Parts: sequence; C-alpha cells; structure tokens
Amino acid sequence: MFLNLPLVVVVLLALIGIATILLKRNLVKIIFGVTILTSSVNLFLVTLAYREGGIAPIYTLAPADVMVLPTPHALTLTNIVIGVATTALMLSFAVIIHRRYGTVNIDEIRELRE
Amino acid sequence: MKRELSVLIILILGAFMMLIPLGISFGEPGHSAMDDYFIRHGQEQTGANNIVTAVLFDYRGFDTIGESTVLFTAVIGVGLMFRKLMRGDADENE
Amino acid sequence: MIPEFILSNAPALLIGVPLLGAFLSPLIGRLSRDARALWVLAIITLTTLIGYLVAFLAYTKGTLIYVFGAATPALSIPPDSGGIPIRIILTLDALSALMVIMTVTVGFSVIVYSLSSDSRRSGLEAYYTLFLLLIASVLGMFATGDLFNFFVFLEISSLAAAGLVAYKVEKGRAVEAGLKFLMVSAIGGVFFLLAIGILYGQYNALNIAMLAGMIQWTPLDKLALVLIIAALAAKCGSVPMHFWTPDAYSMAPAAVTAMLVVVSQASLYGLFRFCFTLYGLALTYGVIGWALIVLGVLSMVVGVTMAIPQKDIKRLMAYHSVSQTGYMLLGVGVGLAVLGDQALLGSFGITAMEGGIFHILNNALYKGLLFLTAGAIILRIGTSDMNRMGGLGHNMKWTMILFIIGALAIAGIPPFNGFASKFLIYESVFAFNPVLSIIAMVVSILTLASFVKVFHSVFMGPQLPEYADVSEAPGSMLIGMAILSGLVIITGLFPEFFVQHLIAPAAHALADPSGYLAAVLGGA
Amino acid sequence: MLMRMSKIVRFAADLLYPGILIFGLYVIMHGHLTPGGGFQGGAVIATAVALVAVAYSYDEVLAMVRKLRFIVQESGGLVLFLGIALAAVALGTTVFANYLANTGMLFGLAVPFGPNPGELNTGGVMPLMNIAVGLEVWGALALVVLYMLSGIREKEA
Repeated sequence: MFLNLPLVVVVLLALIGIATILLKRNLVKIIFGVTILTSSVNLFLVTLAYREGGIAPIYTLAPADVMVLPTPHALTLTNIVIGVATTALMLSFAVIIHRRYGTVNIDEIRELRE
Repeated sequence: MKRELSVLIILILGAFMMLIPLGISFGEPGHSAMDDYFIRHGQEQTGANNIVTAVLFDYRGFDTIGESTVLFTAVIGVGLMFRKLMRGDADENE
Repeated sequence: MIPEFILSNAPALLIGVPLLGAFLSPLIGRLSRDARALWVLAIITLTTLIGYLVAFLAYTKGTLIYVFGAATPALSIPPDSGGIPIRIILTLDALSALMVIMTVTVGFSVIVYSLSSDSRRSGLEAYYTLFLLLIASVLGMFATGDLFNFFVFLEISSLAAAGLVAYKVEKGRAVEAGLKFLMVSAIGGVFFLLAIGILYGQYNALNIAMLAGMIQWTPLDKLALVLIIAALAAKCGSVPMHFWTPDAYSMAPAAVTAMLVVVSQASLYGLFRFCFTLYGLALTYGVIGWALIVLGVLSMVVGVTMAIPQKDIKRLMAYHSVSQTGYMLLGVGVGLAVLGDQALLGSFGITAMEGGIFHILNNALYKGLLFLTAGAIILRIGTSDMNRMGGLGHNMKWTMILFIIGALAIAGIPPFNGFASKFLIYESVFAFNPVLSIIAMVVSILTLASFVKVFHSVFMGPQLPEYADVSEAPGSMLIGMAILSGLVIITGLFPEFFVQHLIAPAAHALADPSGYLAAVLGGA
Repeated sequence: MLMRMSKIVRFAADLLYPGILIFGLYVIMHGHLTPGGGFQGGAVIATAVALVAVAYSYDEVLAMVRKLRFIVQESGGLVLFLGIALAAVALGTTVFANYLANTGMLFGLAVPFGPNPGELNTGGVMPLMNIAVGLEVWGALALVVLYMLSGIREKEA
C-alpha cells in the first residue's frame, strides 16, 4: 500500500477535482476543478509508465540502464494539450458569461434552468 | 441536501477509485511487450533517439494530428466567442 | 475506375479530407463568401463520396483495416513484434460502415441546408471550420480501432460541438448551454481516459481487438467498464446526465442541432462498441445489459414526459431525442443481456439489436429532418415559442409536408422508417420482457400525441396577421431537408431491404466480435 | 489595469523576447534527440508573445503583430503536418509512414541501437513534423492570448 503511494495520490487528486466541481459555486473555480481532474489523470498515466530504477526513454548520451515505458508519456503529452485546449475554451465561455451577466456565480446565472 | 448528495457521490467514487492502487502496482508494470518493442526497435526504425517522440510522431502519429486538431478547434472556438470584441481587425464585416 | 491509391488508403482519406478542409477553411473563408461556400461544399461532397466508398468496401470485403505508418495498410502486426499490434489501426466493420453512411448523409444535407440558413451571420469561416471538424471527428470515432485514438476524436467532437452550440454569442444562454455541454463532455472525457489508463496499466495495450483478447474481468476491468459507460452515456444524453441536451439542442443553430444528434449517436456507438467488442468475450452475465435497459427505459419515459409541456419547439424536440435514445439503448441492451445465451440470442436478441441499430440510423434521419424544419420555421418567423406560432401551413407548405413526414416517422406510424425499427424493438423486447415492450409502446403513443399538438399549434389554424407575408424556406434549405425526408420515406417503404443488407450485418458484427478481432490480430 | 507596464519591464521583455524565441526554436529542432518537441517548443515561444502582450498595452501589441499572421501560421503548420503525413501515399506506403528515415537524405541518417551523442540529421519526417507542429502551437497559443486580451480590454473601457 505504501509503495503505491503515487496511485493513492492520483485518487486523492481526482477526488479533490470532483469535489471542487460539485461543491463550488464560482464558475472559474469549477473550471479549475476540471483542470485538477485532468492533472490527476495525467499523473496516473505517468505513474503507469514508471519502472523501478528506470531512466527516461531517450538514447542521447544515456547510461546503459533500464528505461521506463514511452507510450504513457506520449499519451500524457497528448492529454496535456487536450486539457489546455479545453480549459482555454471553457475560460473564454466564462469570460463571455461574465460580460453578459456580470457574475460568475452559477446560482445567479442559470437562466436555462427549468 | 444537494451538498450532502455531492459529498455522498464523492465518497462512493473515492471508494471505487481506491481499487486502482489496490490493483496496479507502482513501478512494476505487469505486461510491457508493446513498450519494450518501442524501446528496442524505435531507434533503428525511426532514427530518433527520443523514443517518446518516436511514439508520438511515428507509431502514434495519428493521435498527434488529432491532438493538434484539438488545439486548432479550441482556438477557432475561442475566436468565435470573441469575434465581436476583437478590434484592429480590418476584415471583420459586421 | 477509382485509382488504386484511393482504394487502398480510403479509410485514412475519410478522416484526412475533412481535416484538410477544416485546416484551410479559415484562410479560404477570408477570400469571399462564394469561395467559402464552394470550398465547404467541395470538401463535404468529397468526404461523402469517400464515405460511401469505405462503407461499400467494408460491406463487401468484410472488416476493413488500415494501419497508420506500416509498410502496407493491412500489416497490422509487424513480423518482429511477437504478435502485438503496435500502431494505430483503423478498423471498420459493418457497424462502423453503417454509422459512416449515416454521418456523411446527414452531414451533407445539413451543410447544404446551412449554406442559406446561416448565411447572414458573422464568424462564418469559423462556423464552417468547426462543422468540418465535427464531421471529421465523428467519422474518426466510427473508424478507429484504438482506444486512445477514440478519446482524441471524442475530445475534438466535444470542443467543436461546444463552440457551435455557443455560436450565437449575443445570447448569453447559448454560451451557457455551450459551457454546460463542454463541462459534461470534459468530465466524461477525463473518466474515459482514466478507464483507458486502467486498461493500459494492466494489459499494456491500447488496441481494442488486442485488449478484447486479454481482458480477464478483474475488479479493475469492471471499474473501467463502469467509467466508460458513465462517460459515454453522459455524452449521448441518456437519462441521469440528460440535462445538457435540451439546452444545447435548443440554443444551437438548427443545422448544428441536426449534427449534434449524429454526435450523440457517435457516443452511443462507442458505448455499444466497447460493451460488445471490447468486453464481449469477458462478459458472461447480463448485469451490464440490464443497466443499459434501465438507462434506456428511464430515458424514454423521462424524455417524453418532459417533452409534452415544453413551449419552445426545439426544446420539445430535444427532449424527444432523449426519449429516442432510450429506444436504442433498450434494443441493444436486450441483445447484450442475452449475449451469452445462443438460443435466446438467436430467437430475439439479434432482432432486438437490429431494431436498436436500425433506430440509430432512422433517428439520425428523421430527427435531423425535424430539427431542420424547426430551424426553417424559426428563420422565417423569428421565434421558437409555439404559443406565438400558428397558421404557418398557409405560407410554408413544403416545410409543413416535410415536418409531417418527420413527425409521423418519429411517432412510429407505418409507412415511415420509425415504424420499421420500433416494430423490430417491440416484438423482440416483448419476447424478452413484455412490460418493457408495453412501456415502449406507451412512450411511442405519447410521442405521437406530442407531435400532433406541435403540428396543430404551428401549422394549423387561421393565418395570423403578423405572419401574413412569411415566405417559404429558401431553396437550399429545402434541398437539404428533402434529401433527409426522401431517405426517411425510402427506408420506411423498403425496411426489409435495409435490414437485410445494412442492418443485419451490423448487428451480427456487434454480437460476434470474432470477425473484428480476426481482421486485426489474424493479419500477420 | 491594462495600461502598459513601466519602462524597465518593457525593456526586460524586449531583452528576453529573442532569447525565448531561440530557446523555443532549439527545443523544436531537437525534439527527436532531447526532451521536447513541437508542442513544448511552440508553447515556449508563445510565452514570449504573452510576455510582450503583458508588458505593452493591447493597442501597441496589435500594432506590432497582426492576427492574420498567427492564423496563417496555425493553419499552415497543420496543413504542413497533414501534408507530410499524406505525402506517404504518393510514395506508395501508408499515411504516417516514416519515409525519410534511414534513407541518407534529409534527416535520413541511419541510427544504430544504443546510446549515442545524438546527430541532428536523423529522425526522418519527425523533425519536419516537429517544425510543423511548433509553428501551429506557436500560432494557436498566441491567438488565444490575443483573443483573451481583447475580451478583457473592452471590459475596462
């Protein structure tokens, strides 16, 4: 259990993200919650890549040693860019909403509620 | 009420997600055949020292174009949102 | 006739062509309006043709694979890898091919419709760029045989659809709907990626066919399946997470809404693909099938009961799409529940799945048609409130006829395609559990009642003075709607032909993943 | 406040701008040898644009760069990327095949297995794709910065 600490951290980080999304009323903080959730998955992927005592899978001037798995790193890079793109779009929505309603509190802006 | 429900959801989710540290052991991947192939053959097949780049642009290049497209999509979307506000733009016809 | 290099690279070009069109359209869109329209039309026509070609190949030659970056397109497993597919492989079986046909058909008619319906707005180059990206991403989701690649296309479709939903920025509610949709999609996407990570961490593979052979139904696999189902059910607008659907569907431009229906079907496709193909070999009991059935029944009932009191025409239709999604989940869920039992599967399971899959196709056609007619009405009279409509049948005869076709199809009235697929669902589900079948029929009757009410309040009655000079919808909008209504009628008149040649192969491909697996893993 | 910053900050931004640019280009060019690549390098360069945008006022930034340039850069980078990938079809292999690696031509030096000091002239199509992606990310992130800035600016006015 203790050796799996990084994976426990992944779970805790994901829960922090979900809690932020569910409990906060400020739109920008909710968006931060999504970002934290994305980070937790990034951390999860990087954690999966690790091999005991491994080095980065780059051969330039590398010591002859066992290397960690490269695929999760590629997936993580992809997900970081996707996360940046999603956050950018969400924040721009938030900017527009703030201009329309003058607030980012979701209790005050929900026009669409039945 | 809604708050309690949220806390309940978080607790249930947390309980289920604790399966992850119980089922996967850190530092000792069970299978690694695909990645070992990349580490062993990536350099010779693609000519790149950086195996992550080899995976990113060669073996999984199609993902990377999708990834660039996500960024492109987001920028187009952001531009769409701010299209009425962007000034100094001679050819905005409205 | 068709050059060899197009034939052998068709699956890659199916996604590459709309992507290329999207990348260039911000620049070409700046030249002139005509150049932009021509470019978009050319790209979508080319995509449609390639889509039909790919579907034809997949139906005639069996599961089609395309390996990115290998020496030949069919070399899925390199000789020195020890039997492991290492590259991204597009895998198109009959089900994917059916979905590709649906996407390109609806996409083409919607773009034709859009050329006049939205021609007076600003930011059109971005609008068409996002539209092409949306089509490309949906095609990518249908074509791919790789889990992570599916996730990437899922994200493209989320972002493009969110941008399009929020297209009318001058309305704060549109932006709000876009944000709500993007939030649900982003969280769903994160859960989906978590599931991918779990599967990768255990089996070190991302290819669906490869994983299907390795999954051992450990607790972690169950968690991954639950995460996948939750993420994709939220994205396709099934009940517990349906709240974004009415907002997004009603605030988006009509053409976008018609396309959003296809996008939600793409998530549904993913749901079915992962339940059957990825977990099909490991799945031994019907809990997951029952979960889909429960989701489906809840979606049907909640959707239709929420739809009846709505006053906004597009909101009403949006709740009906939630309800129609329920039929697909019900049909395919019944098939999944009896998947392990060959006798039951043969007697009604396959029929139920055929019904569900046929309903996906039919729903995309008539739902798209209905949203497009609603868009034509809103364009001409400037409001979506049904209490302020009336007597439009006098001036918009063609729109009225097209609306009647769509409404009768969604209500499941005989000569139209909604009846054909619903009938398959009724009879097979009745054999499984009569109560479910009766619920489905009651929902169908309520749907009919709801649309009769809409028809009456929009088209019937005396001509209202404020709408005396309302004219018929413009030509290209009518063409776009006519294509869809023609297909609604054709699939309704000859359902046996479609079921036999298009739907049944798709249902069998879903129920029995061995062809899919052999195409990828047996290619060495 | 979106007025421009003090002269010290502006001077420092001017001073740092070429340095960041060169570092970003280095990261892009050595993507196949060292940690980094198109995405990372493009993001580094975009921070230089953001730095200038912070140091100067919005109108001054718009006078310095044109939005259209970044749009062209973004679309051009992506078209280049897709074009490199699709060019493989003309050569008879599949899309995303690495048709330049181990050919002895541009970026085509063969690399034996094992650690080595790193030779820039390797990697086949990868350095080209890195450059394409670098251009795209540079343009895309710079555009996001400019768009967001325009959204805040109008509010202050």
